[in-house]
Amino acid sequence: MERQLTYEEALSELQGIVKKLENKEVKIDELASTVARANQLVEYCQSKLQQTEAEIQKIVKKG
Amino acid sequence: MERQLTYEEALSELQGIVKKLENKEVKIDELASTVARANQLVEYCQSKLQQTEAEIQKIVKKG
Amino acid sequence: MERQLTYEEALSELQGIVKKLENKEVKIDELASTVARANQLVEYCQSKLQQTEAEIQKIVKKG
Amino acid sequence: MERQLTYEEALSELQGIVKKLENKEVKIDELASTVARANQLVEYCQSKLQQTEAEIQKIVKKG
Amino acid sequence: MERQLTYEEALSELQGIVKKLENKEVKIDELASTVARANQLVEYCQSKLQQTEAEIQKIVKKG
Amino acid sequence: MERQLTYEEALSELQGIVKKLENKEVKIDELASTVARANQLVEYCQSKLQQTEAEIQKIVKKG
Amino acid sequence: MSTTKKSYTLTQLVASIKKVLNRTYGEQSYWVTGELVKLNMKGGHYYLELADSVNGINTAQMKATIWRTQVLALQQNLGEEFRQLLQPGNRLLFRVTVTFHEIYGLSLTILDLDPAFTYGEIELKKKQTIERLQREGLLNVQKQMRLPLIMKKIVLVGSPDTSGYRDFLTELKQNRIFTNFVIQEIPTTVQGDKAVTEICAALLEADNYAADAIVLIRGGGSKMDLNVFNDYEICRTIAQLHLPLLTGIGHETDEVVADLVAHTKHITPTAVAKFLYIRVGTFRSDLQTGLDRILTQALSSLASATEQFTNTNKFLTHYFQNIITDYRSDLQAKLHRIEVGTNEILAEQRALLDLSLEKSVVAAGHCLHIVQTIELPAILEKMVLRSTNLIEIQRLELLNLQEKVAVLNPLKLLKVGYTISSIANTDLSQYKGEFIGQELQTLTDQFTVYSTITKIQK
Repeated sequence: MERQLTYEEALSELQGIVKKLENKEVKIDELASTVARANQLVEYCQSKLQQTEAEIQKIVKKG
Repeated sequence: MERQLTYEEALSELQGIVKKLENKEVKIDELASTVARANQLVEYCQSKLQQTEAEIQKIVKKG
Repeated sequence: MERQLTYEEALSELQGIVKKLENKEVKIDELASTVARANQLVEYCQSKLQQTEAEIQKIVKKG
Repeated sequence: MERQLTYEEALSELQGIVKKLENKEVKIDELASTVARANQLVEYCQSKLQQTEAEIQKIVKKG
Repeated sequence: MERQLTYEEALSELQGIVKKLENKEVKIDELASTVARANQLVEYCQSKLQQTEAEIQKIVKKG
Repeated sequence: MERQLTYEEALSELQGIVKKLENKEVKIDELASTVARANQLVEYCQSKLQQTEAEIQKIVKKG
Repeated sequence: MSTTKKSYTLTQLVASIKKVLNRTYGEQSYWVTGELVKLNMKGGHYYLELADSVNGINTAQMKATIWRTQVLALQQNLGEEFRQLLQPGNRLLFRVTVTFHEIYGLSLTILDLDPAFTYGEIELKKKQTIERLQREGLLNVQKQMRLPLIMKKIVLVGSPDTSGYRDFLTELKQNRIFTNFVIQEIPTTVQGDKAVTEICAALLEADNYAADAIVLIRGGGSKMDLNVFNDYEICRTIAQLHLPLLTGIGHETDEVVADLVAHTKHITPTAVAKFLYIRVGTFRSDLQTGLDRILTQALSSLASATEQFTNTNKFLTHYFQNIITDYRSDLQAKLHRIEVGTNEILAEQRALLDLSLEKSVVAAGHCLHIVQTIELPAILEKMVLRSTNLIEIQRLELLNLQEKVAVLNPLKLLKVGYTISSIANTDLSQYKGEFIGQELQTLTDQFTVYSTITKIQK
């Protein structure tokens, strides 16, 4: 999974998949990989949420 | 069956065959082989569907 | 019957005979042999049809 | 009747006789024998036809 | 009347007589006998014709 | 009149008499008898003609 | 100039001013409004600097004093509010007496305070702050920020001593939905003189963290307590933050300006905490719902695709059977046509044979008939004709001869008187000899005359 993916992007992609499926825009050939991608997105978000972050980094402001 | 054939291609070919049969455009000499091909395509498509379903079920069970 | 004859060829020959008979282009001396040939062609075609049907039944039943 | 005579030959001879008779090219002395020949040819042809018909019936019935 | 005389011979003799008459080659002394001969020939011819007709009728009736 | 005399002979004698008369070759003293002979011949011939005609008529009527 | 000027001592003048002031203002008291500019306390006495302004320009300024006994009385009456009211910057409604002291000059002695006026003033000021922020385009800056879907990294600004602060932390860490938050705490005073400065500093500090949001909490308090969050400086600081700010100031009725400026406001710190974890919960359930819908839809797609094939085989069977049936009937039709064609050919030939025989017989009969009825009778007739003709010619010939005989018969001439002359039985026309002296015979009807020729005349 791309490390840069935000929760918003993941959810949006997931919802995009839902819409495509419901509009029957997904070919049977792509069905398994599409579902797998959806699953991956969900898992990615869950794991990201569960991930432990020690503390919040202070950012050096350029001013 | 050619491994490269996608489900969509197989379905499209199958539909072409069904149409030809419907329009009686198939010669007797080719009828058996045409039906055999159609049957092969059906089996191929069904196996593709089964395979896809199995993959999706795996995700469902895990989820 | 020649084993190499396709159904279409047999049918075409048969149609030729039918046409000749209808146009009365067959001499009496050849009439019996012509009809015999036609009958042979019909039987050949029928056996081909039966054979094709059986093959297809086998394919479809299996499917 | 000569056994070797084909139907066409017999018919052709018969038609020759008819033509000669109609053109009055037959001498009175030969008239009776000519008509007799014609009758013989007709009978021969008819038997040929019957024979052909029987053969065809046999072929067709079998079919 | 000679039994061997054909119709054609009889007719030919008859016509010879007519020609002779036309050419006035018949003497008065022979005239009566000549006419008698001619008449005899005509009668012979007619019987021949009748005979032929009967023969033909016989052939046809039998046919 | 001699019964053996044919029409031709009678006619020929008659014509000889006429010729002699025309040539005045008949002696005065034979003149009368010659003329009488001529008349006798004419009558004879005429009866012969009549007789022949009757015979022919008889033949033809009968035919 | 003249030296005889009338003059007073300063004491005389001051005494006179005091006398006039006392006579005019005396022991009377007045309700006066003014802004508290400065406050000093000394020996239990409050020394105030009051001012008034019109359009931002000072129009009056005066010292005022609340004596210790009065302070104690007001503290007893107003309680905590007394301290809140006497914050510099507040506009106050005082009951005062005018006091003139020969040495310290003119001042006011505050006898009483009406807090209701100040609250109205607070509201007025609040309104002005809002208007200013609006003018400066700061009011909606935060609102325009996108609030992250998940706010897991939180910078908390507030006073750790307050119950609201503790409630917030407890709620975040002890709920059943999501607790994996990372919290960077930045403690700050939320009341007192230094509150504004400290809060601003704390907010700026908080903005330095790579967090998802800043939470500003204050666990409730009186109207005057919360008035600090109406402060323009604090609000401007909030508006200029990079991170979205969530407030949980903890009041139930009125909102403070900080709430308006903040991205999102909640009534209590607990509500902020709930908002944060419920948002995660919602996100999770959205994910799950999405996945469920995907799976359901995918399986349904598969099911309908699979169903398509249950019929395909039926169609295939149907269609190929149709084709076979067609071909079969075509063969039957051909066979029939062959039979019909053959029968026609045979029938035609039979008819042809019959016709040929009939033609033969008719032609033969015709021949016979012609010969019999025309040719032979014609010959016969011709013969009779010729014979008759022959006889007729002979008859004519005979007649001719008969006539000739009659004409040539000399005896006939004699009868009518003619004579025939001859010499030696030769007719005179034929005679070639010597006539003279010859005997001439002359024949008549009755007799013959004999004479001798004597003379010939030509």
